[in-house]
Amino acid sequence: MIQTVLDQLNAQCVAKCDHAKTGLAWSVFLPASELLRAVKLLHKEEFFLEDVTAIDAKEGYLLVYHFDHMDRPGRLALRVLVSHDAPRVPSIAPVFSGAEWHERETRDFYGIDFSGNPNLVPLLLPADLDVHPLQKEEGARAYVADLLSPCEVLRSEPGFDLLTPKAVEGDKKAKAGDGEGTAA
Amino acid sequence: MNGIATELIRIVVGLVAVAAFVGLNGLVLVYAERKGAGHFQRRPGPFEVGPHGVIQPIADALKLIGKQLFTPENADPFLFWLAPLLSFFPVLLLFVPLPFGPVLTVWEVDLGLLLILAFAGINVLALLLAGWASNNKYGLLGAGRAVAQSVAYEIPLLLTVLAIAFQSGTLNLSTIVSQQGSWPWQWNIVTQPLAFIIYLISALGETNRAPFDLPEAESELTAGFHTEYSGMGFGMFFLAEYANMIVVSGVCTALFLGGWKGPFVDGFWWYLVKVYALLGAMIWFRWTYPRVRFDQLLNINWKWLLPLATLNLLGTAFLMKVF
Amino acid sequence: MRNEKLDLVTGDFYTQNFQKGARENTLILNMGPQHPSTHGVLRIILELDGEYIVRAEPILGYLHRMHEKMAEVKTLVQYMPNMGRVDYGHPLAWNWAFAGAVERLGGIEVPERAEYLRVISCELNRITSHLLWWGAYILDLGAFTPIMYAFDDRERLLDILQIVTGSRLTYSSFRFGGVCADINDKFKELVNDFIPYMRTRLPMYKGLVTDNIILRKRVEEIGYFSPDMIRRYGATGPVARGSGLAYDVRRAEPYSVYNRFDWKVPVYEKGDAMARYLVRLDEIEQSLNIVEQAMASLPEGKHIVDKAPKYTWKAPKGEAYFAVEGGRGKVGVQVVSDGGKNPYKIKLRAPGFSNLSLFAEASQGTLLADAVAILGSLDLIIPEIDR
Amino acid sequence: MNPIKKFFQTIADLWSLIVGLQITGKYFCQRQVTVHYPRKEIDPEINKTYRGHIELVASPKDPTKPKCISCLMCVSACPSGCITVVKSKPPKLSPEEEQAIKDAEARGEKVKKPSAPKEPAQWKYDFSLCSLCGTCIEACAVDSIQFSNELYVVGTSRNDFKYDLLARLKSQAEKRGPVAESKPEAETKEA
Repeated sequence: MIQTVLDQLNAQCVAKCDHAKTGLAWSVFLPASELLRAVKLLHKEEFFLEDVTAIDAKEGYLLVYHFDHMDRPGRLALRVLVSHDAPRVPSIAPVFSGAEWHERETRDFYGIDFSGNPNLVPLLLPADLDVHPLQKEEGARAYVADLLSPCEVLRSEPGFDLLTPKAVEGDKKAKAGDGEGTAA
Repeated sequence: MNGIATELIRIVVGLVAVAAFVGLNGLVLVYAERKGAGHFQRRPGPFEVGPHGVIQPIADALKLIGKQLFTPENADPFLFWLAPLLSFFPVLLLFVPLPFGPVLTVWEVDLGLLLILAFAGINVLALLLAGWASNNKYGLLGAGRAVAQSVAYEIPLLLTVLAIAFQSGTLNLSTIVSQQGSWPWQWNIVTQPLAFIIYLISALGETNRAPFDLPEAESELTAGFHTEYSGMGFGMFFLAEYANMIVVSGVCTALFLGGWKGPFVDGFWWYLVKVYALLGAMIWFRWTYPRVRFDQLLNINWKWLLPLATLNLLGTAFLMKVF
Repeated sequence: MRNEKLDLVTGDFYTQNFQKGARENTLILNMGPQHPSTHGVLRIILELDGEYIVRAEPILGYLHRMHEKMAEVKTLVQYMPNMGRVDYGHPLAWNWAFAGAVERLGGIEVPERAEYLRVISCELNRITSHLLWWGAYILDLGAFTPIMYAFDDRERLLDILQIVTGSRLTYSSFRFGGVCADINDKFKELVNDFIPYMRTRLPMYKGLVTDNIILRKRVEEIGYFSPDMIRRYGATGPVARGSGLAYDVRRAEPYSVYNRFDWKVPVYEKGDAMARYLVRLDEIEQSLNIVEQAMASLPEGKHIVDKAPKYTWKAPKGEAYFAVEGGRGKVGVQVVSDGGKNPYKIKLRAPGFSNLSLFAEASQGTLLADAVAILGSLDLIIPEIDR
Repeated sequence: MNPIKKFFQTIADLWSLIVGLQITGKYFCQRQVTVHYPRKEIDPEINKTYRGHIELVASPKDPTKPKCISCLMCVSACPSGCITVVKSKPPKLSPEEEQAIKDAEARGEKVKKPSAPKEPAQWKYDFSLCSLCGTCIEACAVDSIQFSNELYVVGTSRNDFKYDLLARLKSQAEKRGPVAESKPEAETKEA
């Protein structure tokens, strides 16, 4: 069951979302090192990979892996934040073979390096193009907290502050500390 | 001396007539094929050039003639241009022993059937050359398919023809025709129905017509062996294909359908009617069936047609011996 | 000169990249981007041993238009016409996925009549999509006539859809909060004529093609996809349902008014090209059922909300994902907004993209002709894959 | 499978080939479904809601002039930038009038300068860029744009698809002639 998977994950933050409002059932923040273990668990639970994409936010690239289940409804979004300077995550292609293309596409658009992808060459863009069109300029980037719809945070690691609104600087520490309530 | 001269004149005139017949038939068949395809698909087919598009084949021919002859880079020009010629000209010889009418034969050869089967084999060589010489991978694959297919389908074709030859005791097509009667129940198809069906299927395979058009399978090999040919290079293959269709239909008519004999008045018109009916059936098949796969094509031949044709031949031989 | 040319390292970046892994004595064949059975501009590099495929790699990007970047320079309303161009086979599914995502984000309620109109037009569009596929697939397998019969029926549908959407191919008729126009009497008349007509055509399709022994031999037991393979690659739609996975977004994640109608999800267990073929033909029948019921119970009301968003409308901050069942599978649109004029990010989840990624694995060891049969059975629409 | 079953299966398989021939043969004998375009056209009833290129709606008073108030909403709404509208300039004043205004201003009076008429001077539309989405029609404040039913648009160059819609409106009005008075109104209702 999805609950057991979520319990086993060393997630930074697990949030339950309202499907009617966001289209997601769960939103999970993971450190990059945990990603491969998480997708292996999902593969065992017969989840399938919907897509891989990234959001270029102020804190870094927020990679989003959408998973869904064929028998039970409940879309799951795994989110991994990587820094702008060294965008690198392990590839999940060894587990979900379809991810190879999604990762190549994401590399084309954002310049993120998926280490371990068997064939990390440009997919949609020309081979000799050195531009990543979906990267945003520094000024145009927004905070992750401003981009994601509010979800009910079930648990989160201490110090995890991605979902805390940045506009009110004073509240930041207090909210991150108790790690409860609705964020964003 | 005088006899040889008249024979020679007869052959020359006959060959010219055959060439004209083949060219004209090419036009008629192109029109019939396109119009037939159209009507099978509930559309009018060529319609704008001339009334009901009758001048369309001439326009097509002019277009083909007017196009640049283009040799691909790194192709072998000699073999490349030899192939279409080799494909077209031997076909003319195939018409020589065909009995169009009681006296309307270019040259009545005693070994007419053998002549046809022998010269029909040259076509394979042309296809192989075309595919090999054009330095194109699709062409090469098409050529490979063409050889395997033609070699395979020639055998049942030969065996069914042999069955008729056993029955009539001759290889002379005119004699075979004259042995048959005017009415359909006096034709060889009644005594050899299995041979007729096998012959028809093998003929489709031999002439690379759908559903056995694998050497030029469009959706797999773009155009197979003639991928690289433009203008009349392609036109030659095209004409040769139609001429081959006429030949196999003509032989079929002579062997199984009573040739120029028909109810009421015998004559070459019956021959033409039967040939065109067979061609119409070929067109009908083409616009109805999907293409078979290559291994299936060979399976049909080696596992079905060949054993059946052999059995048929043995049965015929046995019955001929007994009665 | 000549030999020099022959010795040259040939092929572009992708061919060279592919050649690195090639075995000895094999033939590298470029199938596409101009090839009759790659439906436009897909390119596949094949490594052939005789006619057997050792390895295959699809190369994409020949029809790439960067729709996701276009989204960032347009307002949400202005982006709507792009949705008609992503997938020319089933554009209304994309319309719906995008409109649905934005409605979810902006909390826009859609009138009931509009939902029905969406269901009707989307299902009719699904039939056109399947008819297009059917004809083209049989064309790939070498029969030329069925595509004309399919297009005959498809033209009737296009006439019908033209009445409600105003165009014939790249529909962009959905609006945030409804659809752009209501139906008229001619539409009702034509739809009511079409449903029984199409039901008489389906047996003809079966007789001409489905039962034909040549076709059956071409597609049966070709291109087997196991359920695990489907999940690993994320394939959806008829491809998944042909492998015994009864996954249909209309059932699994019910949206709009689909759960008010009585219809079945066709599932075949065999996982071969024939199973996928049969799923699609059955879906035509189910779509007819849905349209029939929807037309019968069409409620009165408005076809669009009163204050439908204008082009200057700003979506609230947040993220929304909306998935619908398109002709090829799960069509998903993720809209991320920072509250600005233009969307912050839009992700288009194309089902064909995931479905095609199966091909490399599934085609190994098959014949070239089978590769064409497998490729066709995936129902590829290249603009959707390349976006 | 036992041999007898297999035999019947083979017969059934071969019969399927005959069925195929029957179907194509039947259609061969039936009437064609093609509409021979230049000689015949499809049911015009279907094309009533066809969304061809956009056109201007005539104002109820003057069928040669559009309802357009040249607010340029459509220009900014268009996702593909295919509309160019040039506003009318205020009428040129004669030197005496200008002088009079200056004098009045100098006196400290509030003078009402003649404003530009609220109608477009130019209304250019590039059909080759248009994606027929209808955003301009929905954005228009005075319902001055509508889809035409032009189904059969052909051209030999890109310039053939650059329309001057004001001229088009004028020629349409002229074509309709004097009886046209009521027609534009009917059209506006439809739009």
